[in-house]
Amino acid sequence: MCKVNIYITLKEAVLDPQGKVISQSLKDLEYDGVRDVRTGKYLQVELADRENAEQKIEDMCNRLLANPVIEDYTYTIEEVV
Amino acid sequence: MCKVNIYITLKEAVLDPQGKVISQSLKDLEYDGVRDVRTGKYLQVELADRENAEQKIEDMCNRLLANPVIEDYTYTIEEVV
Amino acid sequence: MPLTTEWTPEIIETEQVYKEMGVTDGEFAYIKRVLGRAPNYTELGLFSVMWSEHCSYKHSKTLLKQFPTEGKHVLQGPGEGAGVVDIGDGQAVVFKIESHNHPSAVEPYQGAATGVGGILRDVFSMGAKPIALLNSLRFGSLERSRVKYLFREVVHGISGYGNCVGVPTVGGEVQFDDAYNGNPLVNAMCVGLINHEDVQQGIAKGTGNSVMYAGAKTGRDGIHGATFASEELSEDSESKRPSVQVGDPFMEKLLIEACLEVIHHEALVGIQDMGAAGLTSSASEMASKAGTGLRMNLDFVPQRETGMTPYEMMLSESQERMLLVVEQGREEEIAKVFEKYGLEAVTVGEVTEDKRFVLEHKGGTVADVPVDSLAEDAPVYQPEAREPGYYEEFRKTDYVPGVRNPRNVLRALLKQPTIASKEWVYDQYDTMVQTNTVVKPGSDAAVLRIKGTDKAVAMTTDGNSRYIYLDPETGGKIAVAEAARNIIASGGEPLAITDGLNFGSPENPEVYWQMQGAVRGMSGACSVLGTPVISGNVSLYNEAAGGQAIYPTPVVGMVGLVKETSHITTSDVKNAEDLLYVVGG
Amino acid sequence: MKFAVIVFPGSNCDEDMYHAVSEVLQEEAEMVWFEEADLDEYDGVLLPGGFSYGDYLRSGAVASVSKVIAQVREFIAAGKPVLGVCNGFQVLLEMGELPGAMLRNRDLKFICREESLTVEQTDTMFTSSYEEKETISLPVAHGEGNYYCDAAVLEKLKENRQIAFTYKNNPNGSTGNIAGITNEAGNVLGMMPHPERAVEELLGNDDGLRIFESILTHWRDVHAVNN
Ligand SMILES: Nc1ncnc2c1ncn2[C@@H]1O[C@H](COP(=O)(O)OP(=O)(O)O)[C@@H](O)[C@H]1O
Repeated sequence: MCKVNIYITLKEAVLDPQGKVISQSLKDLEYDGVRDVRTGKYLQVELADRENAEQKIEDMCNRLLANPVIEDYTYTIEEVV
Repeated sequence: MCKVNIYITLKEAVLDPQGKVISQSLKDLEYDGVRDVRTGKYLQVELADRENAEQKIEDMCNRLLANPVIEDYTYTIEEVV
Repeated sequence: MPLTTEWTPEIIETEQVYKEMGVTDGEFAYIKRVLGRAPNYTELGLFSVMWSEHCSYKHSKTLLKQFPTEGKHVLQGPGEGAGVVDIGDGQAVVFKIESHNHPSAVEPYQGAATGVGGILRDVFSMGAKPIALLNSLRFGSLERSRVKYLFREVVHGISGYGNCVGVPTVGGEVQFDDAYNGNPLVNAMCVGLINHEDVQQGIAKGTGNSVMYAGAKTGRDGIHGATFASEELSEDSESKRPSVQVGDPFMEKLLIEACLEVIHHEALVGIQDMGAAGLTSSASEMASKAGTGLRMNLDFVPQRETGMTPYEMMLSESQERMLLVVEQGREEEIAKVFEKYGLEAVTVGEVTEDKRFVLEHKGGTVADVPVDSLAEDAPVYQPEAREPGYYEEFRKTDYVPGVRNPRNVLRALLKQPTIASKEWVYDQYDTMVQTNTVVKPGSDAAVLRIKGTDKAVAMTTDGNSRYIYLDPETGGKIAVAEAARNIIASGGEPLAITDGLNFGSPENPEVYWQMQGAVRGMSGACSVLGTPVISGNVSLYNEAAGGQAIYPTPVVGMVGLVKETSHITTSDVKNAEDLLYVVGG
Repeated sequence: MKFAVIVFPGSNCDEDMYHAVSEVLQEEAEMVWFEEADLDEYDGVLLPGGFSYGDYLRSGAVASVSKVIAQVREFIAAGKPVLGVCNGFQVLLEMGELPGAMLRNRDLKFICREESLTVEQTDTMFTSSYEEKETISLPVAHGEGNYYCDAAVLEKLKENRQIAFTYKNNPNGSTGNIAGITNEAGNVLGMMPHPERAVEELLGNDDGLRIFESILTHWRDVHAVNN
């Protein structure tokens, strides 16, 4: 079995209004040092099998999990025994 | 400066309707090995200052970024020079 | 004694564990008499939720009896999931209001969303297609950041759920006042449309028939929600926080479709949603209403988590679940209907003759109690009432407003959040889906045409808690009258009301006095206007930490019939130079 | 003309679309469950609004890989008309049949109200009944209607005259005020505003009816020629 962590973020060229709102709220709460906030998605996928996991995950991301027009993704795989 | 990655997930006992639908859709696409999908949020926060970053981030998470009623969070801090 | 351990009957008794579940000494003694022994942990759980205020109305029953509930249009009064009123041509409207105040105070998005989900299920479990949602909201002062957050998230939760299931949110009201700083009110109302012959009942008839469970799996969410809703909010609520449920509007949408299909199946005997107190209340009420018993094997209950105990399964308030009673041997046919929508429907038990509520788990019997003791024998209290000091004071003064500069006063009034436009709120609701909405939010009452006829229905929620605080009886009358005026001004004839009674602790004599007055006023107005009460909800113990009760806040949800669409009237000014009239008192 | 209204789990404007076409336009229409589809017998496909699969992950994403999609692609390739409204537009974007992607509304809120639109193109099979640059009003109801494409794609959309409708007062942050676009071939229209909600006087607006009339007119023309 393995656990995959997938991080999906908006491409840099794409505006992230939610990030801006959060960043502003943090400033309103007087967290002075906040420079920037970007929001994304975090998916935890459990696979039965470590084999070919990279390929499978990339395939899933390209077909469904991320939208290449607006999003990038990265992932890490953790084997569980 | 430092970059903080915050991962916000639903508490284990909390229903994750999104994860359920994604998991089913992956199965329909014939990714057989998919056992479970849980969805969460991924925030990238840029702080001006490394000092007290842990404490600040935890404070932000508890007050605004996560809702402790249903969510847990973890984070990593990366110093940038 | 924390409720994280499932204590033995001896410890429950000696250490008074029952008190943690909101069961009093007297009630515990009563349970022991009914059973002839001390209850085990699971059984105590059953009693504690069924005898909670939320399910048993133990402090409000005697008041509710005052409401007029009959009338020439009423097909189904209080007692089922929702009330049913005839609108001619073999059609009827089904409606009810429900509160979700406490969950919304701790997790406003999910609290409000699941409130909407719950009231929808009350209506479609009657067999009706939900055609409209309304709400009635109360918040503290918008100057407070916590209140702003609650306000934003509650509206967001209502829109998130309602928009997704495809039922338009067409009306509602919002009031802001310091009285709600610690305890917001979130009441949701649903109106459904049905043909007379399709009206369903939540009954478990026919010995040997199967009990089926449909919809979402059961998780540990919302355990003890009904008890939670029957207590004051306190610091301690923090520790009960996991009791907040998460809604899945997508699942609900599928459930609506499947249930509206399954009601036409002749193998269906009874259907009810699992609302407050989940499997416990739906199962025991269905059996009790039919005069039967029920035996369930909890091993068959679809479970989202591993290692769930009978106690947890019975008290879970996981959302989007329904309980069905189906003719023996025809379970497959019913399961097929659900399957088409990707939903699970499984047999979990059977109807028995012996009027007992029996639960089995892993080969053993884990609960065995008389079914009526749960659903009908809850104690009824007659709380003490006392006229509050403020009322006497108020009656002594003869308040006359001193208006020097009417222009400034008008401006100041219009700036009040309670009076200002609520566009910010209703712009976030899908008000048009189903394409029936003739009059959208922003007028007096919302009006929806009935496709295939020239009729329409008008609907509104109203209640001014300041009036009711100042004079409960008169305020109660005003609430009903205002709703009726809104219906009439929209071109409709008032038919009936649903009421949401939101008050503080009934154990406080001054609060109970407010309840008495408000109910008396509402009942009186309903009798005079010929608008019986066909359903409703009671939410008590609305108090902030520290015991500050909210304003007494009964809410009236009224539905009226517009006989011809040409009668529909809106409140906006139509043309320049039209004359304005003031009519009436 | 025979329309198929595709119903995904969670679609909720399917009945409204059906009502608009069958009751108001008085043409033949059927609701087609996404698993049972055989699109061969239809002349037009309507992808309705709503929340297919709850809009979980991204609006329209899960529907865009569901069972019926292969057939919708064939239908499009055959040059037959496909109209995607709101969630239907999102599905078409996720399928890659229309360029760009949908983001959450600029103000992060769901919005439901009437919006003024400019009809930018009238030489399409969806908009021929409107006047060029005519101002019409249609309801919008969406949380993710902020159309995004990069500058190059926007340029191309303009060049190919693929922009069908623009907002007069951009309610959601859409690039180029875009409310609706067609594909290059011109037989697919995706739009966020809901024409099917604006087909009856009684509900206060019938500006949307002409979209359906345009489709019908085009179909009759083609048919007249073929016969
Ligand atoms: N204030 C009230 N006035 C009239 N009827 C009420 C009132 N409160 C509850 N009822 C009726 O009592 C019955 C049980 O209510 P409730 O337990 O809230 O329903 P549910 O189990 O569907 O949530 C319903 O038929 C409801 O309409």
